[in-house]
Amino acid sequence: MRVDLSTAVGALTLANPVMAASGTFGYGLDLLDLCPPECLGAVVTKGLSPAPRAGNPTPRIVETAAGMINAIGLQNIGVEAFCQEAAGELARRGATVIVNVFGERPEQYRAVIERCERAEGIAGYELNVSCPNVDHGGMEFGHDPHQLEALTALCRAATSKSLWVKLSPNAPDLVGTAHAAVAGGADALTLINTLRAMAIDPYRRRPVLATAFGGLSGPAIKPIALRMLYEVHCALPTVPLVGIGGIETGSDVVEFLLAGASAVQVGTAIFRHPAAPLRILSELEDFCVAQKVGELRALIGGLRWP
Amino acid sequence: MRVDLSTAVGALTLANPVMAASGTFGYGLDLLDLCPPECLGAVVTKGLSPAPRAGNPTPRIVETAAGMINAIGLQNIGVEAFCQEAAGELARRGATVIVNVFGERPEQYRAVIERCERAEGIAGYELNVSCPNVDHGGMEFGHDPHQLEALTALCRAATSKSLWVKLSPNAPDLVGTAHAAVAGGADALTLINTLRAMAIDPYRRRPVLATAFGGLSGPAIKPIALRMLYEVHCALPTVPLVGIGGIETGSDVVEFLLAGASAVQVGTAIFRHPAAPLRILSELEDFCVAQKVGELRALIGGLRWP
Amino acid sequence: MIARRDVPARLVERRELSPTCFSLLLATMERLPAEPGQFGMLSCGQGLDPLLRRPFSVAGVRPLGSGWGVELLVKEVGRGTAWLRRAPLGTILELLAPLGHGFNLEAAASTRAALVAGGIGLPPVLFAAERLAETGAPFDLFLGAATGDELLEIKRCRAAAGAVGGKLVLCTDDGSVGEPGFVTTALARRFAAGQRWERVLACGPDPMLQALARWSVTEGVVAELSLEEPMACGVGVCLGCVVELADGRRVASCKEGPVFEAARLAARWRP
Amino acid sequence: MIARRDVPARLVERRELSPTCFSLLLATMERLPAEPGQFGMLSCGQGLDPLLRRPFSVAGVRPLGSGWGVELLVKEVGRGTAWLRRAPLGTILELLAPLGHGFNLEAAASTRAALVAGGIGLPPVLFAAERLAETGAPFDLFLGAATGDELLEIKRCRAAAGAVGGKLVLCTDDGSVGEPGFVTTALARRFAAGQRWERVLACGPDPMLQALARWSVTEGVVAELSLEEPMACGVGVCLGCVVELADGRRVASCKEGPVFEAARLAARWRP
Ligand SMILES: Cc1cc2nc3c(=O)[nH]c(=O)nc-3n(C[C@H](O)[C@H](O)[C@H](O)COP(=O)(O)OP(=O)(O)OC[C@H]3O[C@@H](n4cnc5c(N)ncnc54)[C@H](O)[C@@H]3O)c2cc1C
Ligand SMILES: Cc1cc2nc3c(=O)[nH]c(=O)nc-3n(C[C@H](O)[C@H](O)[C@H](O)COP(=O)(O)OP(=O)(O)OC[C@H]3O[C@@H](n4cnc5c(N)ncnc54)[C@H](O)[C@@H]3O)c2cc1C
Ligand SMILES: Cc1cc2nc3c(=O)[nH]c(=O)nc-3n(C[C@H](O)[C@H](O)[C@H](O)COP(=O)(O)O)c2cc1C
Ligand SMILES: Cc1cc2nc3c(=O)[nH]c(=O)nc-3n(C[C@H](O)[C@H](O)[C@H](O)COP(=O)(O)O)c2cc1C
Ligand code: FES
Ligand code: FES
Repeated sequence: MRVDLSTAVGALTLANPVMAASGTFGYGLDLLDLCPPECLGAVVTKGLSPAPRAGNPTPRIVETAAGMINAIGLQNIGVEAFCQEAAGELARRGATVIVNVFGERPEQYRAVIERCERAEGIAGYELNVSCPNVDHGGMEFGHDPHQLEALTALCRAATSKSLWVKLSPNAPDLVGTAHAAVAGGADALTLINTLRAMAIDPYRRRPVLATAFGGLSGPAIKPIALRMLYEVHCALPTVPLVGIGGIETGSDVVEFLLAGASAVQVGTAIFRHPAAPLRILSELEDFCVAQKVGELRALIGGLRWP
Repeated sequence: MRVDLSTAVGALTLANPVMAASGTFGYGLDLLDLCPPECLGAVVTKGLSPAPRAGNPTPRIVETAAGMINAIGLQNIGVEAFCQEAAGELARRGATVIVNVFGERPEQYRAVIERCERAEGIAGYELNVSCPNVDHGGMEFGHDPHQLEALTALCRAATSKSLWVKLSPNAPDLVGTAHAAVAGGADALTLINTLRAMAIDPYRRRPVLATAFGGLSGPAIKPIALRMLYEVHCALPTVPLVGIGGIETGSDVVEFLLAGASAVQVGTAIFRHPAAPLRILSELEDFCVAQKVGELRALIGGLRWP
Repeated sequence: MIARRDVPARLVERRELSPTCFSLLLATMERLPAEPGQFGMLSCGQGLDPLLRRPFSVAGVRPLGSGWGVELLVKEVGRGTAWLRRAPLGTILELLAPLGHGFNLEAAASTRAALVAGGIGLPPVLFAAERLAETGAPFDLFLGAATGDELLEIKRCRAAAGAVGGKLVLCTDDGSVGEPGFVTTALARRFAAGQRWERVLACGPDPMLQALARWSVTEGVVAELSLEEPMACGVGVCLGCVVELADGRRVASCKEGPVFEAARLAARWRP
Repeated sequence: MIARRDVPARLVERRELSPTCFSLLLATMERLPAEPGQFGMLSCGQGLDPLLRRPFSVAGVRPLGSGWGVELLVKEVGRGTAWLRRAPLGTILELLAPLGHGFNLEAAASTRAALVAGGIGLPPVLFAAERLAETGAPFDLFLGAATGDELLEIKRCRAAAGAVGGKLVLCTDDGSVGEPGFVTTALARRFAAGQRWERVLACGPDPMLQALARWSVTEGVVAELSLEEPMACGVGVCLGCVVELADGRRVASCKEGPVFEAARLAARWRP
């Protein structure tokens, strides 16, 4: 039996639903030997800002039970370097590229998109709104529906390519921010980003991370991510969703698809196994064969409930 | 070296900081042979309502990565049966008992407390506010600061014993609810309750739990619990806190104490090892000896940050 | 007094029984005072993966070297049982046992009982059979599985039943071995033909137990059924494993069960 | 081309080296093309506990039966290394290797180098020493530890240095074996007394590397230091392991390192 693994996130068709998540796959070219980017549904770049950023001091990562906390602090080479050094090669290889975008001011988001519009082979943008808006006293864009709608609208005006907004699970009102992003013109919503968390070194009596707080990812958060995705799917059943959070196996992907995701991203699993997205994809195909699912799209939103 | 393991939560002195969490230790008498209640800092009862409740249909539990989701639905024998069948024996054994209280209406909380005031040997109450308030359209008490303050004040008026409020990690504004509970007269805050979560059976294409959603507990949530506790401690540094969420080892307890907890509760770990609280307590003592901590209280709030 | 204990148990022997099932022999210092139908909560990994222990019925307890052995029969269905199938001999597991209430063997011994096992429902039934055989109490044993190669421990079953003049009836869904069809049908057919049992002791998949429950209540036979609810604690404190009884109460099957009389379970299979 | 691969590696031998350290021999099908100073990311458990692999320097690569062996020296410090110490022989681990950039052995071979190892910093240094010895390049080896019984693989170290006429200098903090005090002090004292090395290759605890870095920059000696930053991926994609270089750039030590010239690391130990 042949399985049609293709899917679509809004107007964007993907050869398969498994992407590499932002911040866990570099700029798409680091693992050519272990996980070629053109084999994935898409690659989402490390978050890009207009200028390069050095990120946070170390330690930046700490392992937790079935998870890890990171406080990389959005270190990146800047959009200019990405467009010059990586975008072309990704395009030549035939990879579908989503640029993860962030800034401290709305215009910075816009600036990143504008620069990318002049580069080749970029399929769309994912706005990382889990960053403090310096114009609004550091409150995260993703926490305030009004700011989020305005930010999304600003970015929407800058591109006709796919525009996804990546929701923060720490927002007081998840569904409210989802509505706001859609009102601002988002084509799809990605969820979830990492959950604010902390680890303490009992011997040194200090936070383990240099910044004390960071974001929790990995299998530990999957049950929360799945619930959040399903909640947003129920509230906005026609909006395409991209599921993310602790995906480790093909069967995890099926869970997200059933809950309403049109595609998924794999993050922390890549650190354990650089080829994890490929393994997950083949497990997904095996599942479809075993369960006689001819078209992957038949699974999307297929949860039998209530 | 002898370590003074005693602690205090507000006016209530505990022989040691390790309690059994609500819903994970029955009514305190189920594990007499494996984990005698009088050896613990305190036992917190399964949540009690005025009348017995049958709880949710099954399946009610599902395992996740380093965690589990439960949707017991607050099944309990009712406060009357507890007072008649368990309270006396717990008192005779010298256990310190905290009654976990819940209701669908404020008067139900008050009714549970009033009944317990006539029973022997109860040291205090912990309000479980992660239940829908039927008078307010099902919105959880713990999510709305106004409701929470009023509820706490109502309960405060009914007892002069210790009154703790157990905060919900799903509340839009955690620190706001913490302030509200204190304004209502809480002596201490317990945090966290379980995180709303979901699991899906990919084969049956249905939620695993009969109620679809449930609460995530276990080591997976520890980094989130620790962060929330520390945030509340920073916002309300003089309010006694009881830490809970994924505690498995003595060193986990130290992390919570450093972050500002005066005591802790052990939940899911009891399912893995019925004697877990005792093991954790002895690991805690070993830690204190190795680190030359003569008085456990010296650790409370001792995080070196920034 | 409750005799349960949480003890280290060393994995000393594993036998493959079928394409999906295997037996484990665990060595303990002291004799586990388990009765047929009781179970234990067993760690199925080291560290936090998987997090919870898994419940397994005790299939037998016997002297082993200078200590004691506990026998389990296990079917591989997920990550915990997969780990058990591969864990190296010598691994130390954690076993909390014996838990719950087993079959009423005294009552079964005072009459001619039918013992019924479907698939991996065999362990508590085998334990009961071998105990009854030891005491010389007669019984018949019905053993069913989907396919012939999933019929477990046939020799031991035959020996136990044979020792007390009982019959062993084998059934398979695919008819490859023994009678074709369900074990419950085989039992009911013989009953209809005049053969009599006052008590039935059974363990197996839910539809089998449900069929047995209906039949036993209709025919006025006392059926004791061993249920398998998902369990987190095994000791009555999480309330994850409740079953609804005919009187409407939801009780912890790890504590009041896992063996229940069918008549008490009416509510469980309410449509 | 990058020669790294993610391969199954069977645990075939373990030797206890000290109260805290042990060696592992892992069997692979093909020869791991590792250079001294390169490392691998090794799974240290089965399932999700612990979640991440751990980085270990390669201590040697040699033929083993019909395949190849990779040698690691490991110190037990936490749950992953505790698991490695107890995992049964025969266990299949996952090894992603070789990763990063190692020592510049060509440069070291063209002069008389000093190799310096503190505690469990030995593995990459031992690998370098045995490689240099094979090629006949002279070097001296400084080996330090807190106590005498934590000095690892002294015989092999002596043999390697001796083969090329080099000296082995042992130091312990407690003075129980060799010279009392730090290995860096022993090196600096000899240098001050006129002995000369143009290059130093070192691995060990951070304070040791820091002392060496300062000394080497002052004395104009090229020191290559192998750093140990916490790592999640080992392949440059998480940016968890960055070190700050003198030019202000933060680079992934798993990719540009783990071996860096001391002069480039000025920023790392800025107060
Ligand atoms: C009192 C009691 C006694 C028991 N006695 C025994 C006994 O003696 N022997 C025995 O073998 N079992 C027994 N069980 C059942 C046993 O506890 C479970 O089989 C075990 O817990 C499964 O653990 P696991 O980690 O292997 O499965 P999990 O990983 O927890 O899987 C859970 C469930 O998922 C389902 N599942 C997993 N993979 C697939 C798939 N590919 N397709 C469809 N579904 C899938 C399975 O149905 C499985 O049961 C007993 C249970 C109880 C309550
Ligand atoms: C490039 C590179 C190469 C390396 N090469 C080697 C090598 O060849 N050999 C080697 O042994 N190591 C090597 N390391 C270090 C090794 O990776 C770590 O020791 C290992 O990851 C620890 O894993 P763990 O799970 O045992 O410790 P974890 O459980 O992750 O513990 C983390 C840390 O917590 C601290 N800790 C734990 N328990 C205690 C306690 N009781 N008191 C105080 N602190 C405590 C320890 O310092 C420990 O490092 C290397 C590291 C890098 C980056
Ligand atoms: C080290 C690390 C760096 C990350 N960097 C980014 C980033 O730059 N932009 C972003 O939107 N998300 C970032 N994320 C979040 C992931 O894309 C993803 O949302 C999260 O890790 C949950 O998925 P997972 O559990 O599969 O890892 C990062 C995550 C990790 C672990
Ligand atoms: C099965 C189960 C039942 C619970 N019942 C209650 C309850 O009745 N009242 C309450 O306040 N919390 C209840 N909780 C929440 C726990 O007390 C605790 O807050 C939570 O499990 C997190 O701690 P842990 O990770 O140590 O389990 C329950 C948790 C579980 C797992
Ligand atoms: S398994 Fe916890 S109450 Fe039965
Ligand atoms: S360990 Fe991930 S970038 Fe170095």
